[in-house]
Amino acid sequence: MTLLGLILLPLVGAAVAWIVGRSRPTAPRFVAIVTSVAVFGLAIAALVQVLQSGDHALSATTKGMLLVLDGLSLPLVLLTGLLGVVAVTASWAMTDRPGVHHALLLALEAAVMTVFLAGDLILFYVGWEAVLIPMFFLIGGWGHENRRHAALKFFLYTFVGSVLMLAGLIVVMMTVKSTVIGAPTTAIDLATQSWLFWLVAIGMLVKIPVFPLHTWLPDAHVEAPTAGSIMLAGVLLKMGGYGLMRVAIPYAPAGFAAASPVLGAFGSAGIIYGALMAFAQVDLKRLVAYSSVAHMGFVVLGIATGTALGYAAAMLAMVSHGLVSALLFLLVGSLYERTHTREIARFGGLGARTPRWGGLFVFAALASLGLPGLSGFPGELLAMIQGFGAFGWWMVFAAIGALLGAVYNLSAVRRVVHGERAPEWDALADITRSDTIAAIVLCVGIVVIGVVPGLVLRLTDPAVTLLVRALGGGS
Amino acid sequence: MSFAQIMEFLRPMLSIGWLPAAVACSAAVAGLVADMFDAEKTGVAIVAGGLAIAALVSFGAAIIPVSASTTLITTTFGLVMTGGAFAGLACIVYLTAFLSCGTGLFSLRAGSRASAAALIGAGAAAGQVLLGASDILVLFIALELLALIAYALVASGGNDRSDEAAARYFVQGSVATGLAVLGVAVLVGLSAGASGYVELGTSLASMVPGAALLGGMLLVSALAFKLGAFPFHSWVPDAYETAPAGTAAFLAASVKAAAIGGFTLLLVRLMTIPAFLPLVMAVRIIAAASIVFGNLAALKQTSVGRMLGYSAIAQVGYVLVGAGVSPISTESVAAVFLFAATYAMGAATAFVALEFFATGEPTWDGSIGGLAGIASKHPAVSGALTVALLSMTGIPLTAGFWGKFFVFYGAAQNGLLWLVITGLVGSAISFAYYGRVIRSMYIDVSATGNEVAAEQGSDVAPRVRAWPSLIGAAVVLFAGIAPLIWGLSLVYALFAFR
Amino acid sequence: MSLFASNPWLAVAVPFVVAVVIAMLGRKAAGATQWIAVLAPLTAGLVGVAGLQGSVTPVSAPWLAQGSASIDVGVTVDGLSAIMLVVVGVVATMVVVFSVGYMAHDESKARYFSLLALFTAAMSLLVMSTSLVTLFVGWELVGACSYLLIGFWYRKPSAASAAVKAFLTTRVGDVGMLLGLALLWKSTGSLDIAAITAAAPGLAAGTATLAALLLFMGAAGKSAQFPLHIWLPDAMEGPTPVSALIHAATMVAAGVFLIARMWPLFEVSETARAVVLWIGVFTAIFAATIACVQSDIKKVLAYSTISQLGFMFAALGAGAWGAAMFHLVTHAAFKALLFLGSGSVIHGTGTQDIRQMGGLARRMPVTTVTWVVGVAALAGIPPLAGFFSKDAVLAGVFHAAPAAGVVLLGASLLTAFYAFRVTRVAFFGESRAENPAHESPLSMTGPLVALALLALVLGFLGGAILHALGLEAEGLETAVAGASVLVAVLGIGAGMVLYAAEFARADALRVRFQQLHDFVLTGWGFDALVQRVIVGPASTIAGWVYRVIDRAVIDGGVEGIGMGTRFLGKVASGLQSGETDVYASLVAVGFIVLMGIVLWAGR
Amino acid sequence: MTILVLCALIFGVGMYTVLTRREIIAILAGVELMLGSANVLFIALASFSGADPGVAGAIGLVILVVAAAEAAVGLALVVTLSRRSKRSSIDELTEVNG
Repeated sequence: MTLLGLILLPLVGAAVAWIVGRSRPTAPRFVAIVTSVAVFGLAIAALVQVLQSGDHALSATTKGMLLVLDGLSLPLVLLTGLLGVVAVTASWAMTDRPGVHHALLLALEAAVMTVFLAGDLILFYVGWEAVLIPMFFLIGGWGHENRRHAALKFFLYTFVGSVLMLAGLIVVMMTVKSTVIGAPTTAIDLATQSWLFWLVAIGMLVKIPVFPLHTWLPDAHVEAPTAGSIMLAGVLLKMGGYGLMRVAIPYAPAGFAAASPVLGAFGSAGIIYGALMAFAQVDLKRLVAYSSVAHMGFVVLGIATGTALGYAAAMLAMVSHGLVSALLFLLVGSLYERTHTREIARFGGLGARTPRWGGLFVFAALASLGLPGLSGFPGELLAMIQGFGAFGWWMVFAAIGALLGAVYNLSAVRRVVHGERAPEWDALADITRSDTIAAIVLCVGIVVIGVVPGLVLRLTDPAVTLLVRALGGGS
Repeated sequence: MSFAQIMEFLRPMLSIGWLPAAVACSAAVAGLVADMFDAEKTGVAIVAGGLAIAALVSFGAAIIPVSASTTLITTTFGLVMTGGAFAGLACIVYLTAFLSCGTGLFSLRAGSRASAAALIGAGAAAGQVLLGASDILVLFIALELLALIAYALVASGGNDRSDEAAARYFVQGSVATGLAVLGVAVLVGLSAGASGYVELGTSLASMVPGAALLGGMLLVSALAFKLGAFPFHSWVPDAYETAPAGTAAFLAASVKAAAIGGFTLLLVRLMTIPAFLPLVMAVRIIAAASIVFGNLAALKQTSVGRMLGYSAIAQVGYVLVGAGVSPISTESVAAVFLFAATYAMGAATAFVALEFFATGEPTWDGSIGGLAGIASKHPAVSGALTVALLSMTGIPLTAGFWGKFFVFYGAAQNGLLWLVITGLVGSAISFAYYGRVIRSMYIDVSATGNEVAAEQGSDVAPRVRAWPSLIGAAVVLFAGIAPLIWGLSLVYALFAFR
Repeated sequence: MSLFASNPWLAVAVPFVVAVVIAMLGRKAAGATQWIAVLAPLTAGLVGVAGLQGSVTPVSAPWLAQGSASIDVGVTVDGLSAIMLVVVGVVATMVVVFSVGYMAHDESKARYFSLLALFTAAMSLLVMSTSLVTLFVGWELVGACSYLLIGFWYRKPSAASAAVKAFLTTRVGDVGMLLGLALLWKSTGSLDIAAITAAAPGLAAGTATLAALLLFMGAAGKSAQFPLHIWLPDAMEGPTPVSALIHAATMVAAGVFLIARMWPLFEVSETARAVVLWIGVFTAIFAATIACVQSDIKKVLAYSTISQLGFMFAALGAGAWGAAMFHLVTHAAFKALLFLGSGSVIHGTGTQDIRQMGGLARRMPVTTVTWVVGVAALAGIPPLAGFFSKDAVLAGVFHAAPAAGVVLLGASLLTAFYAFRVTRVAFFGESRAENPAHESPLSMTGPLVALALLALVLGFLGGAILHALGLEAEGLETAVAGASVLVAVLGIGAGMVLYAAEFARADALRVRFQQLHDFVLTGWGFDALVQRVIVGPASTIAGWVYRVIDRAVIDGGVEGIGMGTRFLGKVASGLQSGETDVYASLVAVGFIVLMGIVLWAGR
Repeated sequence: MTILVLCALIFGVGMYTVLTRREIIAILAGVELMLGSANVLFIALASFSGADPGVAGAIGLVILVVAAAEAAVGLALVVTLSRRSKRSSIDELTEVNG
């Protein structure tokens, strides 16, 4: 029942926040914080239940829905719970229609939970689409100058992708004759698998986003409010990676095997491309958005290797990117609230003026460039060495991408935090208390996963081995 | 008294198939009488009440199994009596007609509201007849009756533009009627005057294939015209744009649902013999063309009504994807009926909401831009319109998704993957224009700032005029979420063939 | 002592905890916390000492395990890491003590000392790790600490960009190292050092060479060998004690340690060793020439470090990895001494430019004496440590490649020359400074004296060090020793003579070869080259790719599709032109076309 | 069999007038022609295939009634058009488009 609670609780919270918001504008954020903390607590309860259960999985069914929680979805559910809390704290000082804002945030969290918990393909797709609606209104409602275009572009781009995925899912349901997600009893014949994999995977690749299909991300991020960005980068992008491992690969293993070199190539290209684009940015938030493209390149690379360690790398990279990008967006958002500009050129010497913010930003930059000891490194290392095993010398590009990662992160630090103090910001206040608490929570998460990645891997181990055995893949 | 006991009590009454039609017609007549005594508002109310009752009755007939009683009348309306899918769709026809009248038709001129309501009542009854016709002549008569009512309703706008649209609609309609008559003539003529589906079916089998095909194609084209599918679509945008929103709701929703029902029945009952297989190929071509044309043309529109017109063409395309399945089976018909129901509900809710806006803000010129920032003034109704638009796009958590899902599932099972992908990409592109309306309502700031404009439009408080769109949205949302909770069996029960 | 023997991971844990504590206490308790900072290197040194006595139980655990495959991590203290730990411990303690005085009036002391402690933790992790993964973790963490410490005074834009330059150049090397790791993981199936070194002979020749070269790329980055040396001179922007610790003794030596640790891999591939040898030799002579013309005291020492590291890599290339480690130890001592000495000089005179110093011997006696001991050791004067270790290196190189030996002799000559040039200009002659210099307090001169004693004593401990590494100690090579002493004396003479009496002769020489002098001054123009070829175009390329590929091609494509469909929409809706006869004919034509399709489909 | 040709001919003429004439009244006439010829065709086919004359006649009558209703509504539309905006030819009816 905890699984159903994970979906219903945020929905109820959203309704309450919306209703309360109409009468007292300050109340909804308390409703939101209570609900999101409760959801996170529920997620931890689910974790405990999964650990205790024999086969490392938890399932709950109602007549219409089948919910499953196992190794693959557990870390992401926990991440969603955590980022839900962080998103609410990040938008603590929100004065522009707080009720509706927090309601949409919680509704978004509920929709994402549905995707991660969905046990059958229809529910998976319903959750996949339902995520678009709150995000559309968040970007549209609280965005900045170019929000109208960005909101529609975001919705349309991902919607076309996921509609193609629906076509693929329909073909899958048709041939396998059952909608329950899991390795198909009657394997789909090889001929259809080759194009079926791409049809099903296209929606997910758009969501990740993989290199050529990424242009909706920067526009969506730049326009989304801070809380929206945190959820968009922290959790929505993971649906793509999760979808690949949960749906696309088990149903079309041969198709995946044929497609993995292409996926690996696009993954590595994404790493370099994202880093190069981030380096060229003038707008701080757009820089962080492109860094997401770079980090998710590692996820695609990890998945493309098709090995147990590869999937582990993808899971680690996804969880770490969730934390790191949430931290970065939190910091950029809090800076924007105080300075009302995102232009890197106008910043300078903020380390002196706002030491707390500066310190956190340097930490976030180091985590983002994959410094060992922080959460980025294990995922990237595994993806690279497994990638080398699968694709050989193509990994030079991924390694160069990692190097470029350091380039853009450190140049951002140099231009924003270090250097001469821009006179413009003499009266700039440091980061607010609520944002600091949220940031500290994320930093602790980043360090813990960086030092002991085994925590995540122990959770994903049973599910990944099952997945690999089902595909007859390598170690 | 549990639900079952109530149903048990109602069972004998529900078995009379024609009861809903009777109630609707009598309400229409009563409405006209009230109009004579200048009690216009009561007239509209009477018709609305009648339609509501008819909807409830047919819903009851759809849910509980009814034994087909064999009186004279039932033979001609035979199919309606068996309940199941037909009663379900009939319920939708009545419900949408009820919503249309429920708005009070304030956007029409004062004098003509009651008469329009009466027309809608009669039209709904004709719709059920068209839906349940078991005889080709009955089908033809119902078709023409609906056509005439439609011409009148489009003209009810009372301005030059609606007159012009009605006249043009009439000209095309008459060409289509000519084709229909020719078709009937060929088919019934060659089968020695036997017009019942059953007899006609047998004689068709032995008829010269060429003539059968010609007759069949003529009928298919006539019905395609009524549906507004691609080659025969030209009247749809003009009619939806100029007709007042209330009557447009009736035209877009219940007339279309009935026509879809009639069309599918024609295919199911009449054209199962192999000779008619090529017809199905034509249906598929029409479907793809309608989807492509409808979605593309709607992109550029500025008037919401006209855009909904073009989107209606696209939606018909999706229906025909479901109907164009070669071994047309009970599941595929159920899917088509389900889609027709969800689309009708969505379209009705949308138009009813437009009616609310039209009568609320007289300054609204019917354009998308005109709706800017209206969500802050009328959150409830704009919410209803958003739900309707999302349903028509096919976004999950709304009924529209299930409609599209089953239609495309059926088509995929039939191996028509190219049609499925055209349809799906079409429905994705559809958000480009549906989304623009939602965006302008919620995201754009209205030119006149968002202070609450005084309600000078209709003389009735907004709260009264808003309930139809809210009911529509509630049904659409409930139908979207219910299958997730109680499973898909509920959906099948409503539209299964019995 | 048994406490450290039984759990070696203390060497990493204690400094880390100290770093966190100091950071937490922050500015207010800076006075007290700086003394706690000393604990960090002390523990590392004690664990090293325990290691020297043997009997340290290795600790290891799985770090990344999934399915059947798993990558383990762990720490152990064998001979090699024990020596490194001791070096790190001793030098770091001296630096911390020195920093107390040096950073007395700096307001963000807490950040400084916590970073120092963090650095010690990372360095010991690097040195003690049993698996290449933890080594890589320590490797990059050390790089990060050097980035943070070089950019300590981040308000200075030059310090900030120097820090970025340092991190990125080492990161270029790390890219190679990462690929080396991946190659080893693929070919040997494990990243455990012991497993790899055991499997090394079995590896295909090509793979072994490639892996060795890739690892060497990482080492070259970290130890500032040509062409990845450009970051070290700029790293002098950081506080001088940092330069002493990181950029003289410990971090830059990590490259040498890595190759020593993975020695069996290098042993197998002949070509890899040759590459290491010749890059080492070239770097030695290359850096030595640049050091001769530098006027900033710290830049001289920086280029001298690059040159001495060139010596060590040459020894490694020649196969005498023992000699390399011995030279590493002695170099750590006297180079740290020289850096701290320059720190005390800068602290006293307030400037880094030797041309404004002069005649410091009278005002800063202790610094001068310790400086001379250090410089003598660097030049390789017999009783001091430099002589023995350089001799071992030269001997090893002569055995492998006499030509390389000769070049190295030339480099030793230049070393002696620039060492004593700086001494002559800065410490003797008349004082050119406006305000008179003052001697540094005891807390700064104390470590100088200690290190000077070490420079004296270490030379004789060569045998013990080689024994600890598991190699037998060979005696002095008389021929090589004689040649190196001769060369040292020649260098010193030239240095003293040229720069006597107001550098008349030196200026004359410089004027005649002005063009050559300027060319060498800028590091053979290599820095400008890198700036023009790599760094400059990087941002323009990124900007171009962003504008053209991202905005125009991809995004343009997407928006284009959007515009295209809208245009098609306009075309489609154009069909509704309003003429009724068009509509009616559309119905008729539509019917005829459909009838055709039906008949065609029905044939 | 000549009846079939005759009906087809009349239907063609009717269709031609609908498609080409400008005035709506003329179009109405064309429509009537089409319906009439279809009716005749039906009667011919029914009798030709041996249907019971009574049923054929009844169905023919039904078609006539429908045609009449069609004409009535059409004329009503024409009247409203001409009274309100004095337009009777379809060339003037091009205001609603796009």
